[in-house]
Amino acid sequence: MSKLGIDPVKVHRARLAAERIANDIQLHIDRRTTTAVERATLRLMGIDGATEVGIPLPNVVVDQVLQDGRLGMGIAFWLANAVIYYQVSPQEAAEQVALGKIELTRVPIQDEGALREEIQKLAQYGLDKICAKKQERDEYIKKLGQGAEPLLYVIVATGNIFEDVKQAQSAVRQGADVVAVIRTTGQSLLDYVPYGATTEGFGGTYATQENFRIMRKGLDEVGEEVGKYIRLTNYCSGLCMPEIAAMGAMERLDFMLNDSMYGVIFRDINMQRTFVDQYFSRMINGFAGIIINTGEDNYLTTADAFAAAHTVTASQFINEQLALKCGLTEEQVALGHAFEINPELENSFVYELAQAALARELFPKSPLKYMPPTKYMTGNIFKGHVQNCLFNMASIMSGQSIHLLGMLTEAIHTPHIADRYLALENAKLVFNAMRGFAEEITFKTDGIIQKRANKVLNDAVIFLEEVADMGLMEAISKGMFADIARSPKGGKGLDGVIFKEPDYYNPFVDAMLGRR
Amino acid sequence: MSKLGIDPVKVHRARLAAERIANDIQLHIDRRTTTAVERATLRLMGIDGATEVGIPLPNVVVDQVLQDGRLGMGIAFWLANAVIYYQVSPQEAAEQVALGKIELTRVPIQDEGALREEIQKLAQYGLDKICAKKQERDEYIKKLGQGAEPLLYVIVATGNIFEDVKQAQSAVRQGADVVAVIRTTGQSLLDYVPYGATTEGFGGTYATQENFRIMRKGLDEVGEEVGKYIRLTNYCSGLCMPEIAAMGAMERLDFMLNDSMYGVIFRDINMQRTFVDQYFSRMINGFAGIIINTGEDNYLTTADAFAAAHTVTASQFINEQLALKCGLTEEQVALGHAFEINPELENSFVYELAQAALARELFPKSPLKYMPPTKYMTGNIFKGHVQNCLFNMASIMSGQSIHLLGMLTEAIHTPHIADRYLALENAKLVFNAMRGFAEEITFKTDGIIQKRANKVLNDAVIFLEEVADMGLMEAISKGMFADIARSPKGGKGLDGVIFKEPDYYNPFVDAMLGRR
Amino acid sequence: MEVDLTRIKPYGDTLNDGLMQLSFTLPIDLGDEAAEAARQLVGKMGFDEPKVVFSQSLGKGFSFYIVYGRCRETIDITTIRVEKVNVNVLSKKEIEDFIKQSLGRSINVIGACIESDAHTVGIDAIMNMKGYNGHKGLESYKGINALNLGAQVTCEELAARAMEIKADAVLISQVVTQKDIHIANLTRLIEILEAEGVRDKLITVVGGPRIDHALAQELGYDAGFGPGTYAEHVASYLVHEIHNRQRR
Amino acid sequence: MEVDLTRIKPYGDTLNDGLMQLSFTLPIDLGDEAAEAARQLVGKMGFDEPKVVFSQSLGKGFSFYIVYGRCRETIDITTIRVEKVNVNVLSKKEIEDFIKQSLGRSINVIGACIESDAHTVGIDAIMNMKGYNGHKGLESYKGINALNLGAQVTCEELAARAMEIKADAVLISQVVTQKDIHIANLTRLIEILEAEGVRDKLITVVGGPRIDHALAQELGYDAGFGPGTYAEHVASYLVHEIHNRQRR
Ligand code: B12
Ligand code: B12
Ligand SMILES: Cc1ncc(COP(=O)(O)O)c(C=O)c1O
Ligand SMILES: Cc1ncc(COP(=O)(O)O)c(C=O)c1O
Repeated sequence: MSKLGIDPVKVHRARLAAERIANDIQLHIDRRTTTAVERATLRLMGIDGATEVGIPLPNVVVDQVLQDGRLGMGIAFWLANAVIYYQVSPQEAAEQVALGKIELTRVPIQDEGALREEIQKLAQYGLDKICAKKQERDEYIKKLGQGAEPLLYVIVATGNIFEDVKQAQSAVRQGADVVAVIRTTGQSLLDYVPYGATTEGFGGTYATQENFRIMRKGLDEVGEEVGKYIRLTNYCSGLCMPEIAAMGAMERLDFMLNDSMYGVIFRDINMQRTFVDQYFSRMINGFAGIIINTGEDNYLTTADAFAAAHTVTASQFINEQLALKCGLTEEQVALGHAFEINPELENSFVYELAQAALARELFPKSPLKYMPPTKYMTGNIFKGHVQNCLFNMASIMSGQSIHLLGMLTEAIHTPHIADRYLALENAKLVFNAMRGFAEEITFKTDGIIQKRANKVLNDAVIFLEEVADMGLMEAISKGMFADIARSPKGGKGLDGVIFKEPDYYNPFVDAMLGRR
Repeated sequence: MSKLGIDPVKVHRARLAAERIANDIQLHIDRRTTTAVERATLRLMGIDGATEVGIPLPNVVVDQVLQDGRLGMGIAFWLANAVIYYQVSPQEAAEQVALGKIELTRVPIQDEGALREEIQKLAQYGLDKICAKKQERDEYIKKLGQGAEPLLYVIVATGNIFEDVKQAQSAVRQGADVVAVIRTTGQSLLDYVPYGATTEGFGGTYATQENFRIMRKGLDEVGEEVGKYIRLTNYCSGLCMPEIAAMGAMERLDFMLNDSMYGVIFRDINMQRTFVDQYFSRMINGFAGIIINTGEDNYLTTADAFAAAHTVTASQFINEQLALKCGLTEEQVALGHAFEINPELENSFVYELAQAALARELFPKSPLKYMPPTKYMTGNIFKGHVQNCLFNMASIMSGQSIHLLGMLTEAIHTPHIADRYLALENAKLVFNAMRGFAEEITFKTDGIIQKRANKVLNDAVIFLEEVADMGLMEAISKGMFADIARSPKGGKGLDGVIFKEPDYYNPFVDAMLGRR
Repeated sequence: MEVDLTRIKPYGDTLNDGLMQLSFTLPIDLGDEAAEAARQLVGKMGFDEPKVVFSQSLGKGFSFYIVYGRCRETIDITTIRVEKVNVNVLSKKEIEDFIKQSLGRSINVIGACIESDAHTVGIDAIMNMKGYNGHKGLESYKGINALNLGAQVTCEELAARAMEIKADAVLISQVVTQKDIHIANLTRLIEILEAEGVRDKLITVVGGPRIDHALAQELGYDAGFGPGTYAEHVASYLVHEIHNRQRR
Repeated sequence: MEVDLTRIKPYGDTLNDGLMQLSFTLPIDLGDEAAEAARQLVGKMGFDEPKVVFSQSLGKGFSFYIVYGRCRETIDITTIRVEKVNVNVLSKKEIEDFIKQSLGRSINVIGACIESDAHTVGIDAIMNMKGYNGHKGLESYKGINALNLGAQVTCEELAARAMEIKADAVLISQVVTQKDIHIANLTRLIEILEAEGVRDKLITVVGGPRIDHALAQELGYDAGFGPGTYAEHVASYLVHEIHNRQRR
């Protein structure tokens, strides 16, 4: 039964509008591929490493075909063709490309049947690897079990993967269930994924496959120690979304920050690019059993959390519908929302709770990713600790699933090791002391909470229908999300968007969506 | 309507048992007076000051009559007699006693009518003074208004009255509504009230009439500045309960910590003494429009807060019934309770809320004094700040009236100036963010909260009926309160308890209880 | 007792008690010796009577401490001077009038979050129509042409655009300060402006939560603004500075 | 990088970054100069790069600061030794057996919160039947006669009672430490015991949340116990000490 007294018809209308939006975007996606999608394809076929000057091989290979104007065929075709012709491994082929010894589009085209077969064979590498990792995860969970919800999610962000591991392990020993390695500022705008272990980042650590591996190992170790499976998170976001998805799937990441619009709005990445990239990346995540975390919570860092609450709800519906199209299940879509209302507003907690409970009711099967206060955090760490305590309460009172811990030093620095400990202590104390509280209470009929929830839902419906009518790209152009406007031709990465040729083929789409 | 689903019959039974207990104690009280009661009587007649060696004149005078074995007549009689005979002011008479020039019981007994008249005249001094102060308070409140409930109550405890004033003013500027000056350790066992302004105390500041005056002035000043009336609190407790009441009434204190059993249990003061003293002191407080704060919250510092919850509830009923006998109205009895359950206990907050809501329902007209966590506070000031945040929530969620602020440094030191600021900030943030929350929620029928509240009430009824059957003194002897046992003949101060002679007379009793 | 302004000490609950609270982590396991090390370390820092009031293991190799101690040092506040942007803050209306009357031309202002920094809320607060906390941004000022390039703009691009629009002033925001990345970014911009020979033609202003005027000047900027800045603060400074420069 | 145990530094998020958090109040009005004074004061204490991350007026004449800074000092943990009561902690059963077998007589223990201190929870936890956290108190031990005098017992009374019952040991609790009142009280008791000539006949033990063995010894007590003490800790010490003294 609804605690909030919300109207199921409204919910249905919201979903319908979001579906219309998603269908429209899907038309755009289906006709295009991107450099990043093709690079991810290569990675899933086992291509790794970088040139002496540090350019990753997937970039070298894709750029060659792009320059020759034939990326519209899909990189799989060209790679398979060269592999058959030269009888080399895919990695060798890529290395030859890097050395200028192979120009892929000039390799004589092989027999279509043999090509198809080779492509499937190449793809099998990635598919097998991912399946093995999925199984590994299942076995770990079976053996070690996992934390109780709300899962305690912390970030590490030292810039140095080795310090990150130390801090992550310390956090796990204090009770953390999920560790996210925040990326360095600027990585999202790199059109390649750096290679190897890294120790220099600003406000975060480079996402590299080696770094994923190092942290995975660190968490597995400490997970054994504390007796639960620890989830690893990274950012499947920015210009390399699909590649990060591929790397994460092969290194057993568990969660991925992976939004359909975040890059557009917050990183000024071209929207035509992002929509295609998010599709492919989400497909990989879906197949790999990874739970994606969406990012509409971020809207509230630029827009006002009270006034713009409905845009978050609307975006949750859009993210949901777009995700379902990528083969993700509802259980794999952790929709983002946040505790960002100005705490000086009278009844701010009451409104926060209304919003949190609303998200819970609208998406009953989805794990929600609940973000802590950030915008109204100040240098006053003591007050900040109280703000986080209120956030913790809202979380346990509304049955959230993934609980990102607020840091008392949010306004000062990326977390120190002790900040994380204090945050975990805060949340554990509140969750334990209020464990059964949500069950104990019902909300007043037509009280502040119910009215607020219904108003937000109502506004979201109107908003979604408006967006559906004009199209999502147009809506973003008008600054309807997060008070930020972006144009379809603007931003970074449009040059990496290519129309598919009629014979375009990507083996992973069918395989991962189970269409075979 | 009851949010807790409590049985009115149970409540009625609890009150009946408490009334039986109070009636029984009243029999004890009516037959006795104490040195402290008589000293208070002198103070209300204007006797003040101390001898050169620092013995307060009220003590000198009362001790003389005590030694002569005639205190059972009441000190008013002897003073009036001397005043008429020597034609001196009461203060002069006292000074003469101190100098050994008057021995009161040897002064020729004057005409009975003249004596009665003189006694009334002497009493009028105190009565007028108190009435004037009451009026002053009313005018201040009319002019400045007062804080909203829950009132923010802080303590100052530097040991130095002048530092206390600075800190109190700082706290008021940060939002405090009530300031209590904690007494130095050990004062409660002094059988006299020190004289003059003091700057040396340990864990608190001496309660002296001059210190009361200094702080009153400081609070009036800052109250004008911030535009609300600031309430001053002290401890009407220990061996000098009635005198402190007299001093407080004449210096416009607003609240008094004033319990019927605290001194017995926590200071090992003789119970025969305390019961008589508490009666007279409460009568003065009642007449002066002072709100008393009872102290059953303290039980939970020695007994377990979960297991012994019902003893607090029981004590609230006893304190209420004893207070009503002293002319206090329900609105003047701020019953104590506390947030002292081990926070590691699962659902500890849920139980705390049940207890707080229960107190609120059982005593709907009484302002409740809600005490913060102390016992489970540790040197971890950050965690402590969260514990206090939970306490603040329980308070606003259960509609408490007087909210004593928890200090993050509770386990370390008496509050530093910044600790108080941080505590005020914590409470203001929570109260504002949850202002309307209590209205929003109802508790599940037969949920943890309702069951717990009913169990505590039930246990309290059984407990009270048991106490009523055996008598309160016997119950205390058995350690039924706070796990501490005290015997009727033990403890400090029994030598100050005197049977009244048949002609005993105290002018204040009739006047203050409005029996004239 | 009166406070001696030439010898200020921290105040816990009594004048000159010097009490301060500290917390920190040591990269060692918790134990009696570790707690004693924490105490002695604070003692070595020059605190009297350090007391470890709380210690906690953070798991292998790390332990956390809360310590109270008495500060031995004093500070003379009467001799402290703080570098501030020296300007008389005008209202929006006054600024607009000043531009019209004293400058006689409209001014061009360009702004951005440079390099990797993507925190635009601060620069938006200053430059965009909407402004911040009810204080309208520069874009809304008559006589000011405000161009906000937004997030993650390279120094090169900013310099080029500034020359292109003949900017009177460039406004830079830097929020991320980890590993002093803001210092590197800000220094880089100044170097590029100098290389382009436009450094002296522009008024350079930087702002952000960890920026102050002294730091800005140290890095070669004309002015620096910290938390709590509104458009009128910057605008007042700019119009006066342009006015002064015109008279020179 | 490995931790150098001879040169330990605080750890924020990187080895040897030295980061520490401080908070304190200054007895001056808030203002730019006051905040700068706070910063400089922390600098004078020997912190590198002090940063005032928060400042707040506490009303006239007081202002509050939160500061982060880098500790310059290091500490050599390998040379730190902590004075502890040197005893092998036995279980209740073992203690009772030891009394029976090695002492051959029951022992008398008297305890109290002395002078103005009324915090009995600690001494009760050690002495009373019920004990603390599931650890039974001395009263429950076969072979120990435990007499707990409770709160606010004067030194004179305690000394008299100790002699009266021929106590083997006196157990003192001191909880209130404001203005070092516990030091004064504890010193007073030792002086009285000495004046009575019984100091050496008794084992003197003190405990409380701010007590440790080193402090106890400094004040002339035989042993000191801090937070987290249980009856078996004290009892183990007592029976061994009595045993040693009997052999001498
Ligand atoms: C909102 C926010 C974001 C949003 C930004 C959205 C956007 N479009 O701006 C999002 C979610 C995208 C984000 C992302 C990141 N963030 Co961020 N973010 C914040 C947050 C919560 C608030 C900042 C803010 O908006 N403040 C409000 C504005 C109005 O204040 P202000 O910037 O100080 O501006 C005022 C003054 O300083 C001045 N001013 C500012 N600029 C200028 C310029 C001029 C010319 C003038 C005159 C004045 C002026 O005037 C303004 C108005 O008074 C802070 C934490 C906090 N509470 O402070 C973290 C914070 C700044 N972020 C941080 C980090 C590390 C990141 C990430 C790098 C994390 C990651 N790896 O994913 C990313 C990447 C961003 C990047 N590439 O730069 C750190 C920085 C740590 C440090 N000191 O180095 C902080 C402190 C959080 C933390 N503790 O980790 N973030
Ligand atoms: C409970 C309590 C009270 C109760 C005491 C009831 C009672 N019968 O004991 C009441 C409410 C009466 C009270 C009153 C006051 N209290 Co008080 N109280 C506390 C509180 C909340 C808990 C103390 C406690 O029981 N701890 C639990 C026990 C088990 O721990 P423990 O004492 O450390 O004991 C353990 C060890 O230390 C050791 N141990 C202790 N003694 C001994 C002895 C021996 C021989 C051995 C071997 C071991 C040993 O073993 C024990 C078990 O492990 C503390 C705050 C806090 N959270 O610590 C304040 C606190 C101790 N109180 C304080 C003060 C100032 C007072 C008052 C003076 C305030 C006032 N002016 O009204 C009064 C007066 C009391 C007086 N005259 O002494 C201050 C002391 C400040 C300071 N450092 O000087 C504190 C820290 C609160 C504060 N921040 O202001 N208090
Ligand atoms: C979906 C998503 N992607 C990415 C990020 C982080 O930013 P960046 O793109 O700089 O890694 C966030 C931040 O919260 C996010 O929500
Ligand atoms: C009723 C009452 N009296 C007195 C006190 C304080 O103790 P003391 O008697 O030492 O002043 C308290 C403490 O909370 C109390 O509740």
